[in-house]
Amino acid sequence: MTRPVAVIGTGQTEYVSRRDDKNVPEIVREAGLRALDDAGLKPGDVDAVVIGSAPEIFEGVNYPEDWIAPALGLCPGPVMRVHTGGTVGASTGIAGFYHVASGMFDTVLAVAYQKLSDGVPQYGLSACYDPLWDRDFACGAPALVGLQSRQYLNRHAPHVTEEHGAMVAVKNRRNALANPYAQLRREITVADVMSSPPVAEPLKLLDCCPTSDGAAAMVISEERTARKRCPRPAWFTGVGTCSESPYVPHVDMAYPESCVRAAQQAYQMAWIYEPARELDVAEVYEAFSFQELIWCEALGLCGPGQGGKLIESGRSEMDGALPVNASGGVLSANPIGASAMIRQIEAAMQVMGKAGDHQVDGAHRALAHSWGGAIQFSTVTIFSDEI
Amino acid sequence: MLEAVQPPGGDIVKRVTGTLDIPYRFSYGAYYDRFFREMRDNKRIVGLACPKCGAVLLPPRPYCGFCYTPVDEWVELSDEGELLTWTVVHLPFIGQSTEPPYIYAFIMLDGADVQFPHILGEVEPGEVTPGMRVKAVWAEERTGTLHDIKYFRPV
Amino acid sequence: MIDVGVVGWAQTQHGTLERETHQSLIYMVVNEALASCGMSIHDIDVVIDAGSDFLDGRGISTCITVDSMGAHFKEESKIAGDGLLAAIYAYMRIASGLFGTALVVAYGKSSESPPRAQSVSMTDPFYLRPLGLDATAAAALQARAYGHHYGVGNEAAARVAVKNRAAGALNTNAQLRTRVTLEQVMESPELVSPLRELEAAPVTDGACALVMADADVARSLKVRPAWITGSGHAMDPFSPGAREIHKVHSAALAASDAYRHAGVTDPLADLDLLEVTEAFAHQELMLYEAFGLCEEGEGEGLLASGATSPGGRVPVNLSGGALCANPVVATGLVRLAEACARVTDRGEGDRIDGIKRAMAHAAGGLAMQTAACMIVER
Amino acid sequence: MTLQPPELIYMDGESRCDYSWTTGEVVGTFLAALRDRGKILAGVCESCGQVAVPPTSYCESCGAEIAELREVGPRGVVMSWARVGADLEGVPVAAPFRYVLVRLAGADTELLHLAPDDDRITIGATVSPEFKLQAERGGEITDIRWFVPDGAQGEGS
Repeated sequence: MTRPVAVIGTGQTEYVSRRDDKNVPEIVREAGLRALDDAGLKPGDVDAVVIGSAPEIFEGVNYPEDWIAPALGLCPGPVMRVHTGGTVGASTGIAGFYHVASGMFDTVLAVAYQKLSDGVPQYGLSACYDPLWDRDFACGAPALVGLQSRQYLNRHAPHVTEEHGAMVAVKNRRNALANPYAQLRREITVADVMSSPPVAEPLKLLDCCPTSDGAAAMVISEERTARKRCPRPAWFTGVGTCSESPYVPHVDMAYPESCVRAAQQAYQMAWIYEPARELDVAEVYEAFSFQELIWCEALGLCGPGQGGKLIESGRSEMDGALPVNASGGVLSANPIGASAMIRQIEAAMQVMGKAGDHQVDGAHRALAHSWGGAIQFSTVTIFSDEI
Repeated sequence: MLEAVQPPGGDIVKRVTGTLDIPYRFSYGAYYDRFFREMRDNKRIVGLACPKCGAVLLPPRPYCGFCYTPVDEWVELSDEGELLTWTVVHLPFIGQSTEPPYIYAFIMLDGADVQFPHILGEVEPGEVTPGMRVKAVWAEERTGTLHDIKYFRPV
Repeated sequence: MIDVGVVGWAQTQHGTLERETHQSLIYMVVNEALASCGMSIHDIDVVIDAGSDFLDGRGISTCITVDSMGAHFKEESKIAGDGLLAAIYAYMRIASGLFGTALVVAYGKSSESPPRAQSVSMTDPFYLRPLGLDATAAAALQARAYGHHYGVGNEAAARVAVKNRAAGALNTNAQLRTRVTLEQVMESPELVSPLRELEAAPVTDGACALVMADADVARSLKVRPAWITGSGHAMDPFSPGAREIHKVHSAALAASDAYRHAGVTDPLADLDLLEVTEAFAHQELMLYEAFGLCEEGEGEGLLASGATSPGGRVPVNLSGGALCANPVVATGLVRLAEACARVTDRGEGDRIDGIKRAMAHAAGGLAMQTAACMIVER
Repeated sequence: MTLQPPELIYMDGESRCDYSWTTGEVVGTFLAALRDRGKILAGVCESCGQVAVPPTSYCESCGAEIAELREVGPRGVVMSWARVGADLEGVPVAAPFRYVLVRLAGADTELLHLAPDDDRITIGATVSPEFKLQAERGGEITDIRWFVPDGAQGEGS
């Protein structure tokens, strides 16, 4: 077993469709300084910086860390950038965990960001496809998740319907009302979702996340610093990641095995046997509404094919037994490179008791999940209020 | 904090615009070369059979992504197959080769174990059903890309 | 920290590899690296890779390369930067005690797009991009500032090129395998003055892979590991004008961290080999100084003394360095592979006795803004 | 049936995207001062006092905030230069030209910019900015056309 590692401070910018008062390094700095301040630290107090963002083409700057990281005030100093697609925010937090767990560094600032309004987001996403293979037919993320959602609906019809996806969107947008950082903070109804224009069927506009500008940061430290700086640190008790190839037999987008395996690994490390019962709150990466149901199944928060029943039962509502996306989730804000770290931050804040108006009472153990690539990268992080 | 130096009269510059344009020449490599020449010259779709796990793989790679075994046994696949899943794309985007709305689909060709990505034609979105049989409609002019197939149509 | 050894490594032949895809290059080099230590992909616990979206012409480049790395259903993460940073991250993974083995992969095909467009894309949108600044021009400004500050003439850099090209001529993986004379370098066409064509690294396709293992696994194998005893990485300010551009603070800081971990106090005496990333010849002289092999401004003298030549006190770039093959993204990891081969006597070239401790270096950014270092020992 | 030549070696592709980058207050003010007043502003660090040009809202050296923007130059000293002999895409002037690092009077860092290929551009030489005509300025770093050696203003080099 490795030495204990905790999140001791978090910081987020407000997520908006266009942040027009600050440039990319400045929004990264804003989140970074907020996290440092939350931990009672100054820029010079950390030993290293880990930075994460999704495709460079979003902001049009290659090796963006060279430009951006100096804004975090540790220059010259150790900086490393992680880039794993949609999972990158979580991969960055996990890299921060290993910076400390290895014994190489004691206190690390992990920051993830995206400023989608500077460029053309769907172009950036379409450029992820193999130019020799499927790039010409693909269409950013919606087409791929359209295929995934259709496969899921076909598999479980009539037990999962398009209305179930709409119910997820309604729940998460309602949860976002209590999150001061969320971008979309207006209640919607199932009828609104169902009548919104089609994007990549079965996905309709209100099944889809927005595009956002924003950054998120966490201060990660070893035990001594954590106990000194933070009354209630969020300990990393389970970490799992798994990659898979989309070009192998039996790829199942409706029940992605990389997610199942990442979860198994994290649960094993965290000694969790019955996730649905032992977890108090979960933040899952639902860039599109149906994905929340798909991930809940793959994470074992409900049984296979039980996604529709889960959202109908109210179990995943704020006042349910296992609230999912109390923050409003990705459907309420999606600065892509930061989104997976936001899941970690929101999970950490729940166990730190700092989630404010969307705090889940008695949250001792929280899960953060993310997906990336062509539905092929998965991360699962478990935070607990005790080691 | 910066009042002292605000330029009198003029607003600050809120944005700077620019274009990033990088041309590429992507190597086909020996495997894509073989695959696309079969499409171009012979209207034939070929896959690779893994000698260890037996899977018939696409797109062409020198290894099996599942068991990491070298592969070089080419097998002919049918240009007909079964619809795995589909989506009707309504969103326009830069670089799109087909005007929306169009049906983007994953097809399991007969003889293959990995999905083939393409679009559907000669069918309305409402008529598409899970597991539907579809067949390639080949383009007259073929140059060695996936566009050598115009689309897949219902059988 | 847990002891970690580099147990296997491989690099591709470097050059313009037009018939290879990213996947075929990676598959080839990973298999060779595994074979070099008698391991199978199934023995690998985690894969850490390095790649560049802009270089690959695709976003999230690992989407279609994870399978080529054997990472299907494995822990895998990507570093956006030189492969030596990926090696440092892999080292952390094993040092955490949660993984026994790691595979490190780095690859790049610079021939698929114009290198200048790649380097211009590294500039910020407000101050440098509108001026069209590229990596060569930034390095030229650095070379002139360095030469002026310390009174070092153009010939000194040219002599680095002569030394490294002579070494590269013996390296079967190198792209440029011919010696050059001082006159040839000095008379080669001017790129951006004061830099000349033969003082700049070539445009290279290539890949490199390494296998790391904790002490238990490493000792169970039938090969001699190169033990990692120190690492460091650092970044300088972005604006070239906000750095003292005649020095390389990032490299000095990265090396000092690595030295501290490894117990190196007098690098000239304590290190037996350096493999550095000198995309431009003058940078090797600057690195001598940053690494404390000599005083500031004394790089030329150190080179002239023969201390950094084959057979000298601390040979630098016995492989020929980046001047003989520069597969961007993999260049620094190749330096580590070369260092491992030398300290373990597992290389293909002529055996050189007495190399027990070596340091590998990677550079990134415009005019070496970033640096990573790793020390390996027999 | 057999495979015909030609073999498929390369597929041509392109990555082309338009951007509209938010500048932020400090960069935006700096660019506006170039455009509207023909002045060069530097950022003064509230902590270490470094006067940096071009300015960022944070001190690249110590990480503190920029307390004020202060006019520097316009004259400066060349700290390094590099000569470009052939036209380069994306560079607003024709070759031959030079890149220069200029330490403007009152600044602690150097501004990277362009200069004519004039042998008077040497390290230690004094240079001054040549601004574009007011009507041609767009609020960009290139509102300074380039830096010319002292005594060369108006030569139209």
